[in-house]
This record gives sequence, C-alpha cells and structure tokens, in this order.
Amino acid sequence: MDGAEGAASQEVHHCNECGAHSGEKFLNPTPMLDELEKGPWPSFISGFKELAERTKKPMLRGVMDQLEYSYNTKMGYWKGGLVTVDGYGAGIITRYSMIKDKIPEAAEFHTMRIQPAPGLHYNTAMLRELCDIWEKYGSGLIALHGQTGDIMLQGIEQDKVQACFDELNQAGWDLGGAGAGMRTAVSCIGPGRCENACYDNLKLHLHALKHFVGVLHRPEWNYKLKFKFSGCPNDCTNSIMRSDLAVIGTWRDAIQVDRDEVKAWIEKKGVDALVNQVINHCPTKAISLKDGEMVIETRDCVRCMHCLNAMPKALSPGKDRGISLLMGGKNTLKVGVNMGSLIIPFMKMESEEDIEAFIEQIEAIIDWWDDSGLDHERIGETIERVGLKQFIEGIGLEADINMVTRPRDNPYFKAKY
Amino acid sequence: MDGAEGAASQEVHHCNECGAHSGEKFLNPTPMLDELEKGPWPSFISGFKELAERTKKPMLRGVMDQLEYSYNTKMGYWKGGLVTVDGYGAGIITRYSMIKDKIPEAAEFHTMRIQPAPGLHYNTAMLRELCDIWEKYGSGLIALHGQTGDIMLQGIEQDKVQACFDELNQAGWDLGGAGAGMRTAVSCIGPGRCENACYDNLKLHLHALKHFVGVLHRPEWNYKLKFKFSGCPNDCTNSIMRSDLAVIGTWRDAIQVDRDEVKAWIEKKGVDALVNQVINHCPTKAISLKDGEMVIETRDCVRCMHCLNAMPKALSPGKDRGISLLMGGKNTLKVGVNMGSLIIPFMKMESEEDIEAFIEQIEAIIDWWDDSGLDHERIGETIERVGLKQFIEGIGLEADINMVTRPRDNPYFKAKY
Amino acid sequence: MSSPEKKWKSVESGPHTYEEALHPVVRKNYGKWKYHEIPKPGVLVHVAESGDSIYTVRAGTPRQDTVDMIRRLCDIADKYCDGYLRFTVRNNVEFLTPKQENVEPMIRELESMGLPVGGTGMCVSSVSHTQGWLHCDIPATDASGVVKSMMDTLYEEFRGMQMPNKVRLSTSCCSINCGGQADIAVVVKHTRPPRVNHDHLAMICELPKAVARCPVAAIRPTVVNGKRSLMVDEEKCICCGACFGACPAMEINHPEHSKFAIWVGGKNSNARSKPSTMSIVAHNLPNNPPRWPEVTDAVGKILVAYKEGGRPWERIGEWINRIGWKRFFEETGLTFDEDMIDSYRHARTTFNQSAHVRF
Amino acid sequence: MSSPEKKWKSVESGPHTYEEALHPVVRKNYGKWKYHEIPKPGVLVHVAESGDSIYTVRAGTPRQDTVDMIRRLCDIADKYCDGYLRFTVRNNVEFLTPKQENVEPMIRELESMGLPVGGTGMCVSSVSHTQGWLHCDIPATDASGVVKSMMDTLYEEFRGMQMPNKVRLSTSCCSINCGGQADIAVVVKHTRPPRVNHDHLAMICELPKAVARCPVAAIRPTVVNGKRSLMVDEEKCICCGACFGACPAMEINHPEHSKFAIWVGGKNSNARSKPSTMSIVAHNLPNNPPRWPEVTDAVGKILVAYKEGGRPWERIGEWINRIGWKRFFEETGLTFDEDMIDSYRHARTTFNQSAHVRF
Ligand code: SRM
Ligand code: SRM
Ligand code: SRM
Ligand code: SRM
Ligand code: SF4
Ligand code: SF4
Ligand code: SF4
Ligand code: SF4
Ligand code: SF4
Ligand code: SF4
Ligand code: SF4
Ligand code: SF4
Repeated sequence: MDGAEGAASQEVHHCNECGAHSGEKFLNPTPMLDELEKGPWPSFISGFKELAERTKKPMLRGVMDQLEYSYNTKMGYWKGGLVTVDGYGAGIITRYSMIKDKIPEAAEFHTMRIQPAPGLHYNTAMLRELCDIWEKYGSGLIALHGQTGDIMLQGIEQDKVQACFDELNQAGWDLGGAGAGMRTAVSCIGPGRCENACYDNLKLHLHALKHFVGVLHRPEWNYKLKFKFSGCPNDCTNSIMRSDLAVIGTWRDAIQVDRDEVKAWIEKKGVDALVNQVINHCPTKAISLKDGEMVIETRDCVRCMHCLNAMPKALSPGKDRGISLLMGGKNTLKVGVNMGSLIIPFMKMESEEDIEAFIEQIEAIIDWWDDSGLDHERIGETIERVGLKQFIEGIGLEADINMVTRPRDNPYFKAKY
Repeated sequence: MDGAEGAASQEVHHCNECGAHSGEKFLNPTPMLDELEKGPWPSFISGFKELAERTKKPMLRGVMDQLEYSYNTKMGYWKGGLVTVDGYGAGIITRYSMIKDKIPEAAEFHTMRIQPAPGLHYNTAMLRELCDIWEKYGSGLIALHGQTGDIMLQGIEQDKVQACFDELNQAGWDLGGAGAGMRTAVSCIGPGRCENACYDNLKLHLHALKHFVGVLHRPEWNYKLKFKFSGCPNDCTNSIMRSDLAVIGTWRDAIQVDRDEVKAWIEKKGVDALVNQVINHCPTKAISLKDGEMVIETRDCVRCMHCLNAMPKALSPGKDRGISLLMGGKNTLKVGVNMGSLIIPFMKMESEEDIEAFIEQIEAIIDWWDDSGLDHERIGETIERVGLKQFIEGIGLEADINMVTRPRDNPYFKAKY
Repeated sequence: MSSPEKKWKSVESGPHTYEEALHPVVRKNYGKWKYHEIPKPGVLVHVAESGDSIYTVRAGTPRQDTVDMIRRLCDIADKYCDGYLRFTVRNNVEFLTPKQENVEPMIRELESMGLPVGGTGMCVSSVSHTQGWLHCDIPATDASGVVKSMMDTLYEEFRGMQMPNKVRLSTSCCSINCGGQADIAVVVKHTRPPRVNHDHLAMICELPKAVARCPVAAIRPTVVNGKRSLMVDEEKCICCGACFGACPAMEINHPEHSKFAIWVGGKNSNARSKPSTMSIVAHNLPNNPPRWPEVTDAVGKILVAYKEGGRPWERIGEWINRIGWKRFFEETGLTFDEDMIDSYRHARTTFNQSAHVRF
Repeated sequence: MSSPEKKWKSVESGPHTYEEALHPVVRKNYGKWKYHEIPKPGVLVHVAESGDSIYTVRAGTPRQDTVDMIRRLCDIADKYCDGYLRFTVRNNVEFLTPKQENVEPMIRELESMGLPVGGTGMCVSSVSHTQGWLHCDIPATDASGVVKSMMDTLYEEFRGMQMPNKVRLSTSCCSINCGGQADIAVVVKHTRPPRVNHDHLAMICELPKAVARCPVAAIRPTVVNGKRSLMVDEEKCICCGACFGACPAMEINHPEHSKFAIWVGGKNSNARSKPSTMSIVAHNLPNNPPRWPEVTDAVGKILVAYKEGGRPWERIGEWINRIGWKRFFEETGLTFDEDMIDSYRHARTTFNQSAHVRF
C-alpha cells in the first residue's frame, strides 16, 4: 500500500467522542466530499449528510470520514469477512474498516443484499416498511439497485444482522445471492408495461429463483451463476453481457404488420426515413422497399427488433412466442469480457409444463458444470475451455447452426471414425 | 500403414525388363488412371501417356505404375531425401519410392523448382529451350506452375541433377526455394497489362528476390518466408492468404473519376444497377447517390477496389500510389489459417531509393524474426505469439489504427508507469 | 451464529412477489400492450389492447439513496400514482399512472426535489456503476463520485433526447468492471503489477488460490524471511488485479499507478448489429478526486463528436464502425497508441487482415 | 556433391528476367493501361492510354503438363502472338496479341487441341491444386485426379460467365492445404490419430522435432521393445497430421480413415468485404478414386444453389453472409453437424454471441 500515505494531502479531523449536540453540526468537515454537492445532478453526498444529520447515527459519520480519507489518500480501506444469518451461507457482504484505529465509528459496515420483486416493482407500503425496518437496525443507506439487481441495504453491524433479517423476512423479503452459488436475478418490466414482451419473464423469474433458492442461500458451486430475464432481444437487462443464463423472449413466425399503421408512419415521416432509418438498418437485408411500402422476408429476419423499435405502432413480434437461452455472459475478469452465446434457439414458455421443462434443462446444465468446471470458473469459461460441442453433447442438445456465426475454419477435430 | 494392403483391389502387372518394342504399348495397363482420360477437361493422364509413349522413358512408366498402385491402395509411396546442386542447399524436392522393389523404374523422381520471370511471362524461345534441356535430363513432365510460383520440372534422377541445372543456369534459369529460407515469389501481371496496377510489382519482385537469393538457395531461418506481389487490393496473387510478406499496391488520394464515363455507364446500365451493384456494395458506405450520379467521400474509402472493378472505364486508382505491406499469411498447419495483416499502411514505390528503403525494412523484419522466432514458426505465428505491439516496436514502426480492426476490448496490458 | 432467543423461522422465499406491486391498470392489461410513445423527455405512454393507457414519468436518482429519499419517492407515488412505483435497471425511478393530468404536476414536483426528469429515448441515461471506496474491498477509486461529476456535465443530455440513439454509460472502480459494457465506460486501469505485502500475506493468504487465480501464471511461490510467500513475475503480469481479489496482500491499488481508461462502443441490445464489447480509447488518465476533470473531459469529447456525427439509431459503436476508428480518433481528439493493440487471448482476431486502409 | 568435371560456375540470378518475355506492345504501354473489357468468355481486351489494345485469349491446362504440351502452346504463341505467352496464377495459359483478327482462329485452334477457352470474369476458373500421390511424401489422395473429375463436370462453367461472381476452387491432398483458401475447397481430412510405426520411428525420427510439432502436445516420448519411441494421446490428438510432416513414422494416412471435407466461403480479394477464411460444410466424404463422385456431387450442389441465389458481385461467402448459414445448408442439402462447431484456438469468436436467430 506504498504511496498511499504520501499521496494523502490532508489528514481528516476526527471527533470520536462527540455525540449529537444540538445546533452544532453532527458531521465532521468533509471538504473533498462537499465538492460533490455542487452541480445539478442529485448528490449522494447531500443525501448521506441529510440522513446523518437527522438520525445522528455514528456509523454514518464514520463512513463519511473514511470516504473523505479515501478521497484524500486515493485508497480504499475496507476488508472482507464472513457474516451470515441463521441457516444461510451468503447474502451479507461483510466489511470491516482497515483504519478503525483512526476512524472507529465505521469499524463495521456490512451490506445486506435483498431480492426485490421481479421487474423492480413496488408499492409504497412495501417500500416504507422496508425503510422502517432498515432505519431501525441499519444505517438508513439504500442502493436501488445493485447491478445484479439487489436492494442493497448498506451499513449494519454484525450483532444486528439477524434481528434485522428476521423482521425483513417476516415482511416478505429474503436475502439475495453472493459467493459461488445462484445469484439474484433481474427482469425487465416485460408484460408489466412493454408491448415487446414475448413471454412472462416476471413469472419465470419468480419460479426459477424460488426453485434455486437453496443454492442461492448456501453457495456450493464452482463460482457464481446469474440469471437475467429480458422480454425481447432489445435485452433491457443487458443479460447477454451480464449473465451466465440469459433468457430472452423471441418469436418464430412472421412479424405482425399493421398495414395501415405502416402507411401512416410513411405518410408522416416519408419514404426517405423508411429507407434510411428502417430498411437500411436491418442487419440481414430482410426488408425491401416495394411500391413505396415495406416487405419483410421472414426467413431472412433474425429478430433483432430494430424495425419494431422504429415503428412500434405498426410492427409487433409474431404470435408463436417463446424464449432463447444464451449462456456464458460475464464481464472482464481473467478471460476478458464474454458475451453470452445462443445455446437454445427456442423454447415455448407458456404453460407450467414449459416452465418445468425449462428448469429441468437448467438443472442439467448446472449438473454438467458441476462435473466439468474448475474452481472460480464461470460457466462460459468452462464451455470455452471444454468446447461448445462437448457442452451441448454433455447436456443432450442437438447442434444447431444458430449457435455459431459460421462453421469452423480449421480442420482440427476428430470426428467419429 | 495398416489397411493399405487390404484396400488394394488389384495388383499392377510389372514389366520391368521390357523396353520399347515397336507396335507394342510401352506402358503397362493403368485401368484406374485411364478413367481420368474421360470427360472434356484436358487430361493430365493423356498427356503423361503421350509423353511416355513418345520418349519411352522408363521413369515415366514407373511413375504411372506407382500412381496406378496408389489409386488402388489409396496410399502414397514417396519418401523424402536430400539432393542439391553445387553450393546450394535447397531447390530440389527429393523423392524416392517406398515400393521400388515392386516398381523399380520410379525409384527416383525428384523435382527441380525453377524460378520463372515475375508475372509468369515467357517468350517461346525461352520456353522451348527449357523444354529441350528438361527432356534431355529429366522425365519431360512440367507443372506450370506450382502454387508458390515455381516452374516444377518433375522427375529426374540424382546423378543428372547437376548437369541439368548447369545447362538451365546457363540459359538464365535459377533454382527456386524450399526449406527454411526465402521462397520463390509470385507477381500478378501488374503493369504488364492491368490498369489497376499501383506500382511496378514485376520490378520490385525481381529486385527483392535477387537481393535475397542467398538465403533462398541456402536456407538458414526458422522456417520458410514467402513474398507475393499484387498490383492492387484485388490481390490476384492471393498474397494475403498465402504469403508471409504480401506487397499490395494501393493509393492515398481520391479515386480518379471520369465523369463522362460514369454517365455513360449509368445510361447503359441504369440507376438501379448503380445502386445495387456499386453503391450498396461499398463496404464503408463511402459512395452516395446524388442527383442520379455517384459521389465518393474519399476519407471513407478503404481502397477495396469494388467500385473500380464494377466501372473500369470510369474509375481508376488515385495518383498518389504506393504499396501496403501485410504480413503473416499462411495456410492451415498447426495454428489454422492466418490471413496476413496490415503492418505498413503505405510506402511509396517509385524510385530506386524507395525499393532500397523497402528492402531495408524487410531486412529489419527478418532480423527481428531471426531473434524472436522459434523453430518451424512462420513469422505470422511469431507475431501472434510475441504480440503485434512488441513486433512493431521491435522493427521500429509507429502504431497505426489501420493495423487493427478495433482497439482492444480487455484491459490486460502493462503500460509504461 | 444461531441465537437462542430467535422466534422467527426464516422463510426462504426468494424474490419478493410482484403481483401486489403492480398498478391495477398494469395488472388488468398485463401482457396486452399494443404500443408506446414518448410524448416528451422523461414521459412514456403505453397503450394497451383494451384501449387503456398508462403514463410513466422517469427521473434520475443518485442510486446511493437513503430512507429519506425513498420515503419522498413514496410520497410522490402515493400522491400521483395510487401508491405504485418502480425502478429501472439503470437506477432511475418510474412513476406509473393512468391519469395523464398527473404527469405535469409530478414532473414539477420531482424537479423541485432536485430529481431530473428524463432518461428516455435517445438520451444519456443514468450511469450504471459500482461501490468504490464507499463499500468495496478492492476498489481503486470511488464510482459514485465519478458518476456525480460526469452527470453534472451531462445533465441536459439526460433531460433531453438529442442524441442519435440511446447512450448508456458505466463506471467501475476496478478492472473487473461490475458496471458492465456500455456505449462509454469509465473504468479503473491498473498500470503496475501488484506489490506483495509479505507480512500480511503470511497471515491471510491461501497461497494456491492466489496462484491459480492469475490468468497468465505470473505468480510463483517463494520464501521471504523464512516464511512462505508469493512473488510476481513482472514481465508476465498484465495488471489485471485478479490476484488481489483472491488475496488482499497482492496490493495492486496505488493512488498514482491506478489510472482510468475510457472505453467506447459497448452495446448489449441485439437491435441492428449484434451486441459488442467495448474498445479502449484513452488510458493513463489520473485518478483525480473529488471531480475527476480529465475523465469528464474525455467523455465529453466523445459525446460531442457522436452527437454531431451519428445518424439516427446509430449507437456509438455503430457510428464508429461506419466512420472508422481513424476518424473517431481524429474527431474526438483522442490518441490511438500501441497499448491499445490487443495482445490478449484472441488478439489475432483484431488484426486488420485485409488491405482495407484509411488515410 | 561437387563434381570434378564441372565447368560452369552457377550464377545465382534468382527469378528469370521479364523484359524479353513481354510482347512489344506490352513493353510500349507498360504501366499505362486505361481499362479492360471482356468481349466474350476467355477473351480480354486491355486498352492503353496510347490507344493501343492488346487481346488476351485464356485457356485451361492440366497444370501437370509435359514438354509436348508446352511446345504445342509455343506453336500457338509463335503463330498468333509473335512468340509471347504467359500463365496465370491459376494455371491457365494466356496468349496476348494486338491483332484482334487472331482471336477467333486462336480460340478454334486451342479448343481443337482440347484446351477449353474461358476462365475469365464471372466463371469457375481452373482449380489451384497440389501434388498428391504423384509426387508428395505426405498425401492422402491425388489432387490432380480430383481436379480432373471435378472440372469435367464444370467444363461449361469454365467456358461461360454465368456465375454471380468469380468462383475459385482449390483441392489439397492433406490438411496443410497447399492449394489454399477458395470459394470452394476440397481438402483431405484425417479422421483418426496417427498410428506410430515404432520400428520405422526408431530408425528415422528426430524425436524432439516430432514432439514439438504437435500443436496440442499430444505426443509423448515412450519406450517400445526397449527402443525409444513416441506415443499419441488419442484423446488430445486433433488429427492435424503435423507430426507426419516431421516424422514419416507417425502414420496418419489411411485409405479409409483419410476422408474429404468440403469448405466454402474463402475469399482472398479485398473487394467489398475483407478477405475471409473458409468454413467446413461437409466432411467424412470417402476418398474414392479414380473419379471421387461424392466430392464432385457436393461441389455441384453448392454451385447450383449459388448460381441460382447469388446477386451480382456476391462471392460465395458474401452470398452466404446475406442469406445466412441456415439457408445455405437448406438450399444445398448439406447437413450441419456438431463437429463443424469450432473448437480450436479462437473458437469463442465464432459463437453466436447474440440473440440473432433464424428459424
Ligand atoms: C455491489 C456490486 C456493484 C454495485 O455497486 O452494484 C458488485 C460488487 C462487487 N462485485 Fe461484482 N458487483 C455487482 C455486480 C456485478 C456485475 C453486474 C451484474 O451482476 O449484472 C458484474 C458483471 C457481470 C458478471 O457477473 O460477470 C460483476 C462482476 C464481478 C466479478 C467478475 C466476475 C467475472 O467472472 O468476470 C467479481 C470478482 C469475483 O467474483 O471474484 C465481482 C466481485 C464483486 C465484489 C464481491 C468484490 C469482491 O470480490 O469482494 C464486490 C463487492 C462490493 C461490495 O462491497 O458490495 N463482481 N459484479 C453489484 C452487486 C449488487 C447486487 O447484488 O445487486
Ligand atoms: C508443390 C506444392 C504444391 C503444388 O503442387 O503446387 C507444395 C508441395 C508441398 N508443400 Fe506446400 N506446396 C506448394 C505450395 C504451398 C502453398 C501455396 C503458396 O506458396 O502460395 C502453401 C500455403 C501458403 C503457406 O505458405 O502457408 C503451402 C503450405 C505448406 C505447408 C504449411 C505451411 C504452414 O505454415 O502452414 C507445408 C508444411 C511445412 O512446411 O512443413 C508445406 C509442405 C509441402 C511439402 C514440401 C510437403 C513436405 O513437407 O514434404 C510438399 C512437397 C510436395 C512435393 O513433393 O513437391 N506446404 N505450400 C507447392 C509449391 C510449388 C512451388 O514451389 O511453386
Ligand atoms: C425501463 C427499461 C427496462 C426496465 O425494466 O428497467 C427499459 C425500457 C424500455 N426500453 Fe430498453 N429499457 C431499459 C434498459 C435498457 C437497456 C439496459 C441498460 O440501459 O443498461 C438496454 C440495452 C442497452 C445496450 O444496448 O447497451 C435497452 C435497450 C433498448 C433498446 C435498443 C436500443 C438500441 O437501438 O440499441 C430499445 C429500442 C428503442 O429504444 O426503441 C429499448 C426500448 C425500450 C422501451 C421503448 C420498450 C417499450 O416499448 O416499453 C422502453 C422505454 C425506453 C425508453 O426509456 O426510451 N430498450 N434498454 C430500462 C430503462 C433504463 C433506464 O432507466 O435508462
Ligand atoms: C490473370 C490474373 C492475374 C495473373 O497475373 O495471373 C488475373 C487477372 C485479372 N483479375 Fe484477378 N486475376 C487472377 C487471379 C485472381 C485471384 C487469385 C486466384 O484466382 O487464385 C483473385 C483473388 C480471388 C479470391 O478472392 O479468392 C483475383 C481477384 C480479382 C478480382 C476481385 C474479385 C472479387 O470481386 O472478389 C477482380 C475484380 C474483377 O473481377 O473485376 C479481378 C480482376 C482482374 C482483372 C479484370 C484485372 C484487369 O483489369 O486486368 C484481370 C482479368 C480478370 C478476369 O480474368 O476476369 N481479380 N484475381 C489471374 C487469373 C487467374 C485465372 O486464371 O483464373
Ligand atoms: S427487453 Fe424487450 S420486453 Fe423487456 S422492456 Fe425491453 S423492450 Fe420491453
Ligand atoms: S427485426 Fe431486425 S432482422 Fe428482423 S426484419 Fe426487423 S430489422 Fe430486420
Ligand atoms: S492484383 Fe490488381 S493489378 Fe494485379 S492483376 Fe489483379 S487487378 Fe490487376
Ligand atoms: S474502392 Fe471500395 S471502399 Fe472505396 S469507394 Fe470504391 S467501393 Fe467504396
Ligand atoms: S468494479 Fe471492482 S472495485 Fe468496483 S465494486 Fe466491482 S469488484 Fe468492487
Ligand atoms: S495482477 Fe493479474 S496478471 Fe498480475 S500477478 Fe496478479 S493475477 Fe497475475
Ligand atoms: S497439400 Fe499436403 S499432401 Fe498435398 S502437396 Fe501440399 S503438403 Fe503435400
Ligand atoms: S496428428 Fe496433429 S494433433 Fe495428432 S499427434 Fe500428430 S501433430 Fe499431434
């Protein structure tokens, strides 16, 4: 950690003893952080300060002091640990301060990850109750939401964790994932508001995550496994990039075309716009201009969504809807970013049986990974290392040309002989 | 070699002793090969037979017998060896029969690789002289040309090689490459007939290959190194795929447009053809339709040649011409096919100094490869293993965005700190 | 861990259920939406097959919120939206109401609370970001602070819809990049191999784990002062920081040597072009709290060029693919350098294996 | 090697000089050509800035020629072309003359010799191919025979110009593929790991060379009958045949297990799209001399579909990129199988990392 001390331009003044004296500021000066109160965008620092001054929670003062110290020294000062609740092995991100001798008020600053409802929907009663419980036990800081989709209740001490959890759990909340297990999932708003939703992603999300709740709470795999559920290929949850199991709505038949609305669109925006903004953007030249109108060649369409996005009133997904499963998305660590790739081109997702078949498929996938994966190896890395062919054989799928952008360009394989 | 014997459907009849009896066929029956005399395409078998029957060279009969035997057993029966000429270490591909006990007439069947003139130009005097010398010492079989560009004189015995070479050499011919050294090069017809030629590739070919003639004859590198010289990016020598050093003509300024010829083209073929066959095929949308005519945005043009190919009378390369150097092309062995990649975006290639500068650059490249390469590692493999950045630093080039299709998508490098 | 006085037996329920969190009009038209329009920035209207409409007002939040802030959002939802609200995957809050007449008053109230209404359509939406010094155990910077600084300069881009297409930003406090691929991403880039804290390591490290974590096998066991420890082959090390995640004694963070890189062209949707990873276009930017002006400046340059040159629907990466990287660097004033040439596992696939060249 | 009676000291001259091999009209207009036209299949006319024209008549050859054949070509060149001729990079012979009136008689004479005139413009030109059983030391088949069989069926495609764009074919007798990437390539594909001929190996092999040659480290030293030898890990082996090139005792060729694969979409020009490598679309075709009907048949199917579906200027790979691989397999009747999924070094870059899907 050399360099850090040298880079510190000033030492923070600490007032460890002082409580909340009326009229006086509760917080210590944080001149660096105060710079982040300037400018029009809502300031998290102002929010923190408001909360601290109102609640006078010493942890908040400590956290502000430590953050100010980090801004000065350009180094972080949290280290991990292991805090859980009864019967669970994950869900709390444990943080102890490395400089608690300097700033004892922030000695502990654990985060409780809570799974929200699919689609991030709330009613105010739910949310107010959550806030109340959280203010009772924790710091009152909440991140809505973490990148994986959790409600992050940030700042609680170990001895309050169990009670806080019990109260939250009674109110219908459960912990989210962490460690080498199933993780919290995210869904786009889907059928809750969006005309593009090709399956009920909120429902599938709820079913799947309930099914895997055990390994979410008690991680036992090689590494984490994330689901994300997007209603259509616009992929508003970034599932392809951010999840091991990306479940994306799609359709098999022709795009539904409302001829009158197409005409209305062209009348309003002109043929040039049709050509430049719709036809020319189709990735597979599936759309052509015919007598001043558009014609879509269904077998050339790859369901990219663009034309539907550009003409939402006129075009909608086909009627034979379902999902595609993509696998292996993850960000940068070790192997570089890996976008998920198409494994199951299509599955129906309408009945309870469809959902069951889906979950069985996922179980088979996880079994394979459990057998074939290495420690700290995401499933996409395992597939790449072991081979896509071996993977699909392992889980009993047929090869489909949709899985790849092209057949191989080298002869380096051993076929059956 | 198991299986071969079993697969043999018939044994060839051998007539080792018989010479050329008039009226009788000189050759043994070759029923399999005879099948290749059927059909309209010119038959190499008919050619071989004609030559054998005329010259009565036993080697030809042996080779036909051995080939017939291969057709029956589906196995090859040549093995390598080492035959050279005085002072040379390469240029003869040595072949001894593995079944000379069965077919002794083809015990030896070496190939002499001969470098033709750049552009594969001949006058009949040169060619007839070549044929005469070859018939005198060798089998009379000639392949025009080998894939690397050699005249391949196929079928000579070791004890005739030196004399044959001496006579060829007196007539102006020299051996081509083989082994771990410089190889014979190929040039397209270039300025000899083609309106697209952006530099004098025949001249550069001659200069460069003369310069490296020592290491062509006495290989001493890690592996082979091939030049190919194409006059323009149409790359009629397939240099990008087939050569370590692909020298391709290009230009820096605007495409030359003959407005009248453009108009004539459009009048003849129509605006639809202009759009569908020219504008829509431009890879970078550099061409747009304006008032029924075409306009090229020079800075968007990547010199792909397509529009020039489609309208040869109307468009020609710009006037500021030179070469691009691409490196690392090779076919499939070990690492899979590697297309050459752009290393030097542009060099002038007009004066003697330009040629010298080019050769110096190539020397520097070879020096780097000599230091950095492994045994049996083509230069493209070395660049991939060591790193493109390390390579361009090693030979003293500046990084240029033209060298890559995109900047890296991972942060895994150590910058200076 | 189990406490004797515990009365409640945990219900492992997983995600919260959603039905009761949906506005009745949403429940009624669930899965039966016909189309949407964006009447103005920050406002969506979705029309159902039944003819019902639902209006959405979207506003930015700091993401690192407090119970006070959340309660204020609840107040708005109670007042205008029958008690329903939701959040987007980019930390924006959304208020859904069937009552068109509630839209304008709600906008006024949100803006007066300091929450910008916008983030819809062809705009710069909120930044997806990470924990940084506030909470993570391996960060080299503070994500929230960088985001706040950046969004101050992009405030009007959030509130308008003036871009060629959506612009997604992300910010991450280490190379792991929990923030994700985005049109423009600001990500910490380590420039110096980790220094091994041998004393610390002896106490805490599972040695084989740290060794195994290194993607380039740069870590070797060694002995220092008689204790088993690790050493880093600095020639091999690619400064990825993976070992630091496995063992805090592999100290990769440094106030000066942990820099910022700017990345562009990440795209996750399948619209038009396939999803694509982002490319590095600037690095060695200083980690300069509290306002990181160098970072904000570079991001600004890219957005100005894109706004000017992009065609409708072209995302940043698609715009660059059309105009070419050469022009991208010219028009943004950024500089391509040799470190930006890929050298990692699939580097060969990024070489320009053609004579296509731009001058 | 040096012989006492040697009188001639070699001149290491390298390539033959070319000036004396150029027709005087070519020499005069060298580098000053203006444009070309293709008046009919097999005939080109190039017009120089000076106004001069030169006519080219192109004809197919067997490539594996003889002095007799070459002398006949010289006769034609003497008769019609002032004694000049050349060969193309695809083994076609070209006769250049400024005299338009020589064109038709020359065509008649060539065709009557059995040499097809064609190979220009949007046609199937001659096959670039390799040595095979005729001369190479590692072949699993005979390239010239496959080529002859194939071109018999494509004769009229050589003599016409009916294709969407140029079609380049190649044929190779082992996976090394000296024949090169092409629109359609016919290449031997080994399917079984090499059997080690231990007796032979003990005599001839430089062991470390063979071990080093294997790209997947499947070869290990061993001892057989008391002699040092090599063994192949058949699980690892990818049947590339590289070891066989280093050591003839690594017997990979087999009359039944060395099969043919068909490849499509190789493109070497930079016109429009960048150069691209080819993709495998059929394998396990038998090595079936003397006429290889299965190979010829597969090639024919591809050409029929392309001729029917390609748009002007689309090369085979560009045509497939437009219609998609799914339709390619449908329209040619070939079958995609799991072995065609890349598993080699950059396999990941061929995965469909998108939701783009065709049904
Ligand atoms: C909190 C959160 C960032 C945020 O502010 O939102 C976060 C924070 C951490 N991430 Fe992350 N990641 C978070 C979402 C992500 C995402 C995005 C997503 O899930 O959609 C990714 C990229 C997608 C992916 O899964 O690859 C992500 C990729 C990683 C990785 C690299 C994984 C990889 O294989 O590439 C690690 C490293 C690891 O697991 O060892 C990591 C590790 C971490 C750790 C646990 C660092 C560590 O090893 O101690 C961070 C804990 C911070 C803290 O103190 O809370 N985090 N992390 C996000 C989780 C909140 C939530 O539960 O909702
Ligand atoms: C004769 C020829 C095929 C033909 O019929 O035309 C040929 C024949 C052989 N090639 Fe080749 N290659 C021939 C052009 C090529 C080409 C094409 C080119 O040069 O444009 C290539 C692909 C481009 C490239 O260089 O990669 C080619 C890639 C190889 C390779 C694989 C190199 C690689 O790194 O991928 C080998 C294997 C090796 O060198 O160990 C090889 C090895 C061989 C050997 C020497 C096999 C061996 O190791 O004994 C063959 C000798 C055959 C013989 O008996 O004459 N040949 N070889 C071509 C040379 C004729 C000439 O000199 O003109
Ligand atoms: C609310 C939200 C989903 C959610 O459940 O939270 C959402 C909602 C909608 N998205 Fe999205 N998208 C949302 C995140 C995303 C993301 C993920 C992200 O932002 O991190 C993506 C992928 C981004 C990427 O590619 O990197 C995304 C890619 C799209 C696209 C494709 C854009 C493109 O051309 O590439 C569309 C189509 C469009 O814009 O018409 C789209 C369209 C839509 C529509 C129009 C769908 C509809 O008919 O209702 C919704 C309103 C869009 C708007 O705000 O302009 N949505 N959308 C997310 C709002 C984020 C925010 O607050 O800014
Ligand atoms: C004679 C020859 C060069 C030589 O010195 O030998 C040659 C000559 C010409 N080529 Fe070529 N090309 C020749 C091999 C090639 C090759 C290499 C090959 O065939 O192995 C290529 C790359 C093939 C590839 O991409 O795999 C090649 C790609 C082109 C192209 C680009 C085609 C495309 O659209 O991709 C053009 C442009 C065109 O066709 O107008 C072209 C154009 C031409 C022109 C029109 C150039 C000119 O203006 O004179 C010449 C007559 C073409 C014709 O026959 O239709 N030439 N041309 C070669 C004749 C081969 C043959 O006998 O069939
Ligand atoms: S992913 Fe599709 S269904 Fe889901 S919100 Fe986005 S556009 Fe709608
Ligand atoms: S959804 Fe995409 S691929 Fe399909 S027709 Fe529309 S733009 Fe083309
Ligand atoms: S490469 Fe270019 S210059 Fe050479 S023959 Fe082909 S088209 Fe002409
Ligand atoms: S040469 Fe190619 S890139 Fe340039 S304008 Fe013509 S078609 Fe476009
Ligand atoms: S990006 Fe790195 S430092 Fe930031 S939260 Fe994620 S793991 Fe922690
Ligand atoms: S920073 Fe990365 S490359 Fe360097 S030693 Fe650590 S794990 Fe290995
Ligand atoms: S392809 Fe293989 S077998 Fe055929 S000539 Fe080349 S090296 Fe020999
Ligand atoms: S065939 Fe290739 S992979 Fe198999 S042992 Fe030989 S060199 Fe190795």
